[in-house]
Amino acid sequence: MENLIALLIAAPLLGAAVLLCGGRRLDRTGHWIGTLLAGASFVVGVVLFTDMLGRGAEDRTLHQRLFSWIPVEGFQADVAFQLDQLSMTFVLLITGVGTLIHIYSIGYMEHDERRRRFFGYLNLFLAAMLLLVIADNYLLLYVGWEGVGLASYLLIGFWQHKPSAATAAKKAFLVNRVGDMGLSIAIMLMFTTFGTFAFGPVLGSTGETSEGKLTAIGLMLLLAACGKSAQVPLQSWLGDAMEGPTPVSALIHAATMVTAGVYLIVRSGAIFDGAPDAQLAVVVVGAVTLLFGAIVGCAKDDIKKALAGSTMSQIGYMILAAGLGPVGYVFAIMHLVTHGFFKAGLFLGAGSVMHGMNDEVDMRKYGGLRKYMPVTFVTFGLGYLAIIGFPGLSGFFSKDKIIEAAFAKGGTEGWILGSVALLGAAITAFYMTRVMLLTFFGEERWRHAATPSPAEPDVEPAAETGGDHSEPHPHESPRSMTVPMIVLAFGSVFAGGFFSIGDRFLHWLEPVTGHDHGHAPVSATTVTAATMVVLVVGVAIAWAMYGRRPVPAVAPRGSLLTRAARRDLLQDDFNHVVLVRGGEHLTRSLVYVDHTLVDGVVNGTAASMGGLSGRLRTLQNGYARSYAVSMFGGAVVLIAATLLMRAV
Amino acid sequence: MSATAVHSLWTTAGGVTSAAPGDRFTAPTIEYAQLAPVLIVVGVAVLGVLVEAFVPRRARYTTQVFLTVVALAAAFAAVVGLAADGYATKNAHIAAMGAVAVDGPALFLQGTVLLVSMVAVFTFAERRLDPASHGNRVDSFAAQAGSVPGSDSEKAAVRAGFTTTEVFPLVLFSVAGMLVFPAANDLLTLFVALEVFSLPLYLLCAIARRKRLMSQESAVKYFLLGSFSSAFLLFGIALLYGYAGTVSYAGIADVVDGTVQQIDPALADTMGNDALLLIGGAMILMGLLFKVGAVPFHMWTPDVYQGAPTPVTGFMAAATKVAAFGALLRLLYVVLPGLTWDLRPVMYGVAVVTMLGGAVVAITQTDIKRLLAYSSIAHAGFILAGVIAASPDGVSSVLFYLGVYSFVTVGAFAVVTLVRDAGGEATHLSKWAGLGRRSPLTAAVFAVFLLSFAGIPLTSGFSGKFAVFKAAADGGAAGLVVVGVISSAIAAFFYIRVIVLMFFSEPRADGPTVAVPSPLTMTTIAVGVAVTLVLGLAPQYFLDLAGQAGVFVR
Amino acid sequence: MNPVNYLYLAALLFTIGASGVLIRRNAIVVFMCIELMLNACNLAFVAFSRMHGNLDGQIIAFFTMVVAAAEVVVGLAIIVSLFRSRHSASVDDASLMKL
Amino acid sequence: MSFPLLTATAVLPAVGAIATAAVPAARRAAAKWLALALSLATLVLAGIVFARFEPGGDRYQLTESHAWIKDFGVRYELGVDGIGVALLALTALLIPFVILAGWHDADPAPGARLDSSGGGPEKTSPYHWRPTQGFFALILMVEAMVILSFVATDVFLFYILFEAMLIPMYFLIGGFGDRAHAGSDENAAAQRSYAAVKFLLYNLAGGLIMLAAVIGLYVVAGSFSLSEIAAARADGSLDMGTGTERWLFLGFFFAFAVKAPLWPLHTWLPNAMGEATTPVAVLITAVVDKVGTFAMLRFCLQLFPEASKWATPVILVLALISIVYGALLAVGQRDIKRLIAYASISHFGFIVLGIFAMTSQGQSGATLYMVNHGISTAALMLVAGFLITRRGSRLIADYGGVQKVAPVLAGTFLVGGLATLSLPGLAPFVSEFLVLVGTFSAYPAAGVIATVGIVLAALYVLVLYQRTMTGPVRQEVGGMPDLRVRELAVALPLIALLIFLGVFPKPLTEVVNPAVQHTMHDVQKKDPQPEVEAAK
Repeated sequence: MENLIALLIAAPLLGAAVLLCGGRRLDRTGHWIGTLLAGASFVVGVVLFTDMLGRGAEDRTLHQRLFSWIPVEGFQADVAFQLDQLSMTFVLLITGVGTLIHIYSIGYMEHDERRRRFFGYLNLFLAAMLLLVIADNYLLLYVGWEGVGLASYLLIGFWQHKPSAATAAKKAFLVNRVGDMGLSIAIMLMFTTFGTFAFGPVLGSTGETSEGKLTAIGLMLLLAACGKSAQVPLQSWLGDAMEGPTPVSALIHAATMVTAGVYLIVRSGAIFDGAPDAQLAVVVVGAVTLLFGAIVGCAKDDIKKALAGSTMSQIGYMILAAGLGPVGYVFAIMHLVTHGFFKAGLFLGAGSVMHGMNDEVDMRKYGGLRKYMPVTFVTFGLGYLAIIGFPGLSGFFSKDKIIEAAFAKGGTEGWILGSVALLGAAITAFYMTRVMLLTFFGEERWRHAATPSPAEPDVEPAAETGGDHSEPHPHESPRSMTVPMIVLAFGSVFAGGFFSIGDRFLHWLEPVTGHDHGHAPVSATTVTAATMVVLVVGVAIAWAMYGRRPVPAVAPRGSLLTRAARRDLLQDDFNHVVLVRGGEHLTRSLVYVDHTLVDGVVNGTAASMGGLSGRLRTLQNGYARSYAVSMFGGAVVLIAATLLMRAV
Repeated sequence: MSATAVHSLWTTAGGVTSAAPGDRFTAPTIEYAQLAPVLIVVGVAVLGVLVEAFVPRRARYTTQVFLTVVALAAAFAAVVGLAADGYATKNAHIAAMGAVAVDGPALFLQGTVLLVSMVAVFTFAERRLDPASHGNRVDSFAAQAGSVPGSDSEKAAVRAGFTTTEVFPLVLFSVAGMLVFPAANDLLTLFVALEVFSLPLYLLCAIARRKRLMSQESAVKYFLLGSFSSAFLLFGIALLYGYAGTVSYAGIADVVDGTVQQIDPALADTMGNDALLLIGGAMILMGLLFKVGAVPFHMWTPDVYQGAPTPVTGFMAAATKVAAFGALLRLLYVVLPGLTWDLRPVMYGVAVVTMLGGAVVAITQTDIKRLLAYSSIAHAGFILAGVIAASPDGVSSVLFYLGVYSFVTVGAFAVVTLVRDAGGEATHLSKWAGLGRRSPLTAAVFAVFLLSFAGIPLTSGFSGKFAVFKAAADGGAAGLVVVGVISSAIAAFFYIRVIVLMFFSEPRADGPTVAVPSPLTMTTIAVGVAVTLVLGLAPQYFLDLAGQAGVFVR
Repeated sequence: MNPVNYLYLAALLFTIGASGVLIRRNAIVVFMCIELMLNACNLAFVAFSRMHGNLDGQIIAFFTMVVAAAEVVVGLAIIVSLFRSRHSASVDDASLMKL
Repeated sequence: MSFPLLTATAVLPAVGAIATAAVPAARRAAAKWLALALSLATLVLAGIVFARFEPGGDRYQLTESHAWIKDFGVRYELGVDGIGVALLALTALLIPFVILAGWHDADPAPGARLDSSGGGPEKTSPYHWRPTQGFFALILMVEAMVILSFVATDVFLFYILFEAMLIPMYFLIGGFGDRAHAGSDENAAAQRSYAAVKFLLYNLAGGLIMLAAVIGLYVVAGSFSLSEIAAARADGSLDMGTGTERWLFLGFFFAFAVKAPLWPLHTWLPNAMGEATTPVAVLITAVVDKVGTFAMLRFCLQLFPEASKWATPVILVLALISIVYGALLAVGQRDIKRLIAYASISHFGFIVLGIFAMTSQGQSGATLYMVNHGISTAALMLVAGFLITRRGSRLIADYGGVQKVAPVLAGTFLVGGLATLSLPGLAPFVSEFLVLVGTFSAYPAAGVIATVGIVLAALYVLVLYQRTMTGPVRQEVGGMPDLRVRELAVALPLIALLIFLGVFPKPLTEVVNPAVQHTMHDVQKKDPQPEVEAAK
C-alpha cells in the first residue's frame, strides 16, 4: 500500500510534464489527459482511504521513503511521504474537488486557445499541493508550498496579455514569498534546535526545548500561514488573484491552496501547544482576518471579489480554530473541508453566471437571473445557505463548532473571540445574502447595462476575454459545468451533517490532532441559538438594503467605511505607498549611489592619477638646463641624504 | 704650513718616485685571452674605421654589417668560452693589473650586451622600411650626417644614395665600452669605459634620416647632460681617490672596511675621511643612476629616446641599462658594501620615486617612443628594488631581469620601426588606432611585448619582476615590493591603453601602414618574442645561469 | 701652502662650472663649463695625488684630459651641426621635445 | 607515472584554441565546428575525471607533480579535491553551450566595414583580421586556464593562471561587443573598451596585491605547495606570526573579492557583463568569477585559517551587503543584462556567506551554489541573449508580450528566472537553502538577513519577466520568431540539468562533502550541535 502514495503525485505530475512539453499536437486531447490523470490520482486516494479505514486507528499512518534528497554532513533531507488521517483528508479534498474542477474547466475554457497549458498548470498545482500535504518533513513540505505558489502564479496570470492579471500574479507570488521566508526561517530554527526537520522527530521532542524557541518557530510558521492563507497582514493578494480564470479561483483560492496555512498550523500543533504566545498570535490573526474579510466582502460589487473576501473570512475562522489548540484543530479541518465544498460550489456558480453574462463580474449589472440559469441558481443557493450556516447544512455544523470552541477558550479571551466569531457569522449572513439578492433576484439590470461600467477604483476592468458590452443573453451553462456544481452542492448540503453525526470526523482525526472539549462557559445550545439570531439579523439587514429597494446600477458613493472596504480597508494603499513607492525610491537612490559613490571612487582614483600625471609631465619642459637643474638638485639631495644617514 | 713640511712632502713624494732601480718599473701583465671579448670588438671597430676609409662606398654597407655581426658573434663565443673555463665561478679573478674583473656578473652581462647588440645591429642594418629613394634602399640613418637638414647638400647626398655606414664602427666602440663598464675594477677604468660607450651614442643619436632636428636636439641634450653627469662621476672618483689613496675597488673597499694595511701618518687627515667617502660615493652613484635613468636623473630619457633614430633608441635603452646596472651592482657590492647601511635608505627612496614617477607620468604620454621611455624609467625602478636587496639572490635576480628586459625592449622598438606613414615612423599613439585590424600579427607581437612590460604572468616580464620582488622581500624591503606592485598596477594602465588603441578602436583612414621588414628586423622581433615566451614559461635554466653568475670577485 | 686649499679651489671651480651649466644658454658656453668641471676634477686628482704621495692621481689627470678632448670632438661636432641647422646655439631653442 | 589526465584536460582546449586561431580567414564555419568539437572532447575528459574521482579517497587525487621553477620554489603540481572536480565539471560543461550560443556573435556584422583585408599593403601580408576564429580561440583559452586553475595545488601556479586568464577575457570583452547596444557605434565602442579596461585594471590591481602576498607567503613559508605548507603548519614547523598571516590573508582575499565580486569591489561586473556579448557575459559570471570564490575556499581558508576566522565578521557583513544591495540594484536596472549582473552579485554574496559561515552545510552549500549558479545564470543569460539579439535592444522597456509570440522562449526564460530566484525543485534552491541553514546555525542574525534576499530575488525576476514577456504585444516584437533548434539545444539541456540537480543533487553532494570536511578540519571548526539531540 505504501508504494501507492507516490502515485498520488506521480499522476498529475506526469500530466503536467506531458501537457507543458507536449506542444501543439496535444491541443485537441490535452484537457482530457489532464482530467483523466487528476481523476486517477483521486482513485488512488480513494483506494488508500479504504485501505486506511480497514486498519486500526493507531496504525493508520503510512510512510514511504523514496530517496535521500540532500545528504550533507549533519543535514539529512529525504524525499519521503507520510500519509495519516490528516493528510488523507486533504488528499481526498484536493483530488476530489480538483477532478471536479478539471471537468468544469473543460467547458469553461472551451474557447481558450491555450486550454492545454491551462490543464497542464492545473495538474502541476495538484501535484504540488499533494506533495505539500503528504510530505513527511518540513523541507519537502516547503517544496510543495512554493510549488503551489508557482502554480497559482501561473494560473492567476494565465491571461498574461492583461497587465492586471500579470501584476496580480506577481503580487501573489511576492506576498507568498514573504510568507515563505517565515517558513524557511522556521525550518532553520528547527534544524538548529532539533537537528532535523522531519515531522516525527521534531513534533515528538518539542518538550525538550525552551518555550522561547517554540514560540519563535510558531510565529515564523504563522507568518508562512498568513502568506499562503491570505491572513492579515499578508491578505492583500487574494483579492487581485481573482484575475485568474474562475475555476482557478474556485480550486486554488477557495478550496485548497489557501487552506494550506491551516494545514501547516494543525500539522505543527505540537509546537503551538508548547507556545501559548504563538497560539495567541494565531487566534488574533484569525479573528482579525475573520472580520476584515467579512467587511471587505460586504463592500465589493465584483462577485468574485466578494467571494474572495468571504474566503478570507472563512479561513479566518479556521485559523482561529487552529489557534485554539486541541480544542479547535478538528473543527478547523472540518470547516476547511465543508468550506471546500460550498465555496468551490459558489465560485463555480459565479463562473457559470459570468459565463452566461459575457464575463461581466459587476453584480450591479446582474439581477433576476434565477429564471435564466436555474441550475446555477439552485446550486449557488445551496452553497449560500451552507456558508451562512443555515441549520442542517454543512456550514451550520462546522462553523457552529468553531464558535463554541472560541467560547470554550475560556476567560475574557474566550468571550472576545466568541463574540467576534458571532459577529463574523452575522456579517457573513449579510454579505452572502447581498450577493444572492444582487445576482439572482430583483430587476434585470443587465438589460439596460449596455454602457460600460464607470471606472471605479476597486473594480478592475475584468472583462476576461475582453468582454463586449452588447446586451448579454443569460443562459444556463453546459453539462460539463453544471455537473460539478451539482456534486459540490451535494457536498455542501450533507458533508457537515455526515461528519458531525456521531462525531465521525472527530474520531477520524483525533489520533493525529488530539482533542479536548475545553470547558464552555455557555452551553452549546445557547451558542447555536445566538448564531441563529445573528444569522437572521444579518439576512434581514441585507434584505432591507438590497431586497426591498431597487439597486442602483452605479454604486453609490457610500459611507466612509464602505469606501474604505472597497479599497480593501486601505491595506493596498498602505502597501502601495510604503512598500512600492518606498522601494522604488530606495532602489533609485541606490542605483545613484552605486554609480556615483562606489564606482565614483574607482573612477576618481583613475582620474586623479591622470591629473597627477598631467601635472608631473609639465616638469619635462624640454629645456636641457632645467633637466640639469633637476640632476644637480638630485645630486645635492643624494649627498645630503647620505651624510644625514651617517649623522643619525 | 711651514716650508719644511712642504719640503718633507716633496722628499716623500720624491722618495716614491726615485725608488730603487730594481723595482723601478714592472711591466704590466695583460691576460689577453681573458679580455678577448673586448679586444675583438675594439679591434673590429678600428677595422671598421679603416673600412670607411678604404673600401668603396658600394661595398661598405655589406662589409660593415658582416664585420660587425662577426665581431659580436666572435666576442660572444669568447665570453662563452671564458664561462666554460670556469672564469664565471671557480677561477674568477682580476685581470689586467687589477683594471678589469673577469667573474660571473661580468661575463653574464657581457654576454647579454653582446647578444642584445647583435639583434639591435640587425635593426641598424634594416634597409627595407623606407621606400627606396632614387633607386637605392636606405636605412634609418642620415645620408650625410654633416649636411644641414633640407639643404642642397643633403638632397645631393640622398640622390647619390649615401648612407652613414659609420654607425657600425660606432656601435662597436660603444659596445666595447659597455663590455668594460660592468667589468671595470677600478674607478679610472670605470670612467673611461663610461665615456667610451657614451660618446658614440651621442653621435648615433644625432644622425637620424627623418626628423633630423629632433634627432640633433636629442643628441645635444644627451651629450650635455651626459657629460654633466660624467663630470659629477669624475669628481666623485676624485674624492674617493682622496679618501682611499687608490682607485682600485679592492683598495677602496679595504679602506672602507678599515682593514687597510698601512696608514701613512702624513695622510691621516684625508685618508679614511668619511665625508670624502660619502660625498664621493654619492656622486659616483649619481653618475650611474643617470645612466640607468633613475628619477631625478631621468629627464634626458624621454627626449633622447624620442629624438634618436629608433634602432639606436632600442640599442641604447637595452644595452646601456645592462651595462650601467652592472657597474652599479659592482660598485655597491665590491666597493661600498661597508656603506650599505648608509646608502640603502637613499637608494630606497630613489627606487620608490623612480617606480612611481615613471609609471605615473607615462599615463598621459601620446608618443609611443616617449611612452616606452617612461616605462623604461619605471623598470629601472623595479631593477633598483632588486639591487637594494643586497644579497647574491638580489644580484642574480637583477641579472635575470636585465637579460629579460633588454630583449623585450629591443623587440618593442623594432616593432616601432615598422609602423610608418609618409613622415617616416608614425610614433604618435593616435595613429596606432586600429592597428590590430590592419595587421593583426604586428599588433599581436607588440601586445605580447607590452604585456611582458606590464609583467603579466606567462611572459618573461613577470618572471623578472617576480624574481626581483622576491629578492627584495627576502632582503627585507617589503615596502619596496608593495610600492612595486602598486606602480605596476598604474603602469598596467598605459600598456593596456595602447592595446585598447590597437585592437578595440576603428582604424583611421589616414592611418599608418605596416612595412614588411627584411629577415633582419624579423629576426630581432622573433628573438624578442621567443625570449619573452620562453623565459615566461620555463625560466629555470636562465635563472640558474644568473644564479651561478651572482658572485662578484674582489 | 697646504694642498688642502687646492681641494677647496677644485670644489669651487667645480661648483662654478656646474652653475654655469645651469644658467648659461649658449651650448658652447655650457660645454665649456662642463670642461671647467672636468678640470676641477683634475685639480682635485693632482692635489690628492700630491697629498697621498702616489702618482695615480696624476696619471688619472692625463686620462681625464684625453677623455675631455674626445668629448670636445664629439660635442663640438654635435653642437655645430645643431647650429648649422638652427642658426642658433642656444640650448633653450632646442626644445622641440617636451612633456 | 600514470596518464596525466588533468594536464590533458587543461591542455586540450589550449591546443584547440591554437588550432581554431589557425583556421584561415575564409573558413569561419570550420573554426566554429572545430571549437565546438574540442570543447565537447574536453567535456568528455572532464567526465572521465569526475568518474575517476573517488569521494572516499585522498583529499587530492589524480595528482601530478613536476619541478618547474626551482629558484622560485615553484612546482607544477596538480590535483583535484571534491570542490575542484565539481567546478571543473561545471566549466567543461558550460563551454560548449557558450560556444553554441555565441555561434553568430563573432560573425562580421553586415554593416561593419571589414577593411582589415582590404586596401593598403596589408593585402600583401598573409595575416588578416579573423574575428570569428579569435572569438572561439579566446573562449577555449579561457577554458584551459580556468580548468588548470581549478586543479592547481601550487599557489604560484594558481596565481599565474589567475592573472593570465584576464588577458583572453579582456580581449573577449573589449573585442566583441554586444551588437544590441543602445546608441551609436562609436559610443558603443567607447563604452565597451571602458568596460574591458575597467575589468582588466580592477582585476589586475587585485592580482598584483595578491602578488605581493604571494611573495610574502614564500618568504614566510619557503614553499608554494599547498600540501607542504599544510604539512608544515600541521607539525608546527611553520608558524607565520598572527600579524603576517593577517596581512597575507588580506592580500589574497582582496584579489578574490574583486574577482568574486564582493561589495564594494563589484562595479566592474555590470559594465563588463553589460557590454560583452551574452556568451562572454556568461563566461565571466558563470565560469571565471567562480575562480574567485573557489580560491577563497581553497587558499584563504587552507593557508590562513586563523586569519580567516579573524576576518569572518567583516566578510560576513560584506557578503550580506552584497546580497541585499545587489538584489536591490537589480530591481532598479533598466537593462536586462545589467540586471542579471547585479543579481549575480547578490548570489556571489550568498556564496561568500556560505564559505565564511564555516559550517559543513554552509560550505557544501557554497560549493553547490557555485555550480548551480553557473548553470542557472547560463540558462537565464543565454536565453536573454537570444531575446536581445532578436529585438536588438537590451532595455527592458523595449519589450512586452513576448510570451504571446514566442511562448517557448518565454517559457525557458521563466524557468531560468525561477532557478535564479531559487524555486524549490530546481537546483539553486538546494544550495541556497544549505547556505542559509549553514549560516543560520552559526550566525542566526546573518541567516535571517540573508533570507530577505530570496524575497528580493523573486521581485527582480518577476518584474523582469512581467515587463518583458507579459502584457499586450508591442509591435516591435510582433514578428519575433521563437527559439530555433540551435538555441533550443542550448536552453533545454541546461534546464534539464537544473531540474535534475534540484531533485537529485546527490552526485554532487557526495563528491563535495569529504572535501568540505577537510576544509572544516583545516580551519579547526566544528558544526554547532543542535540544542536537542532529537529523539530518533
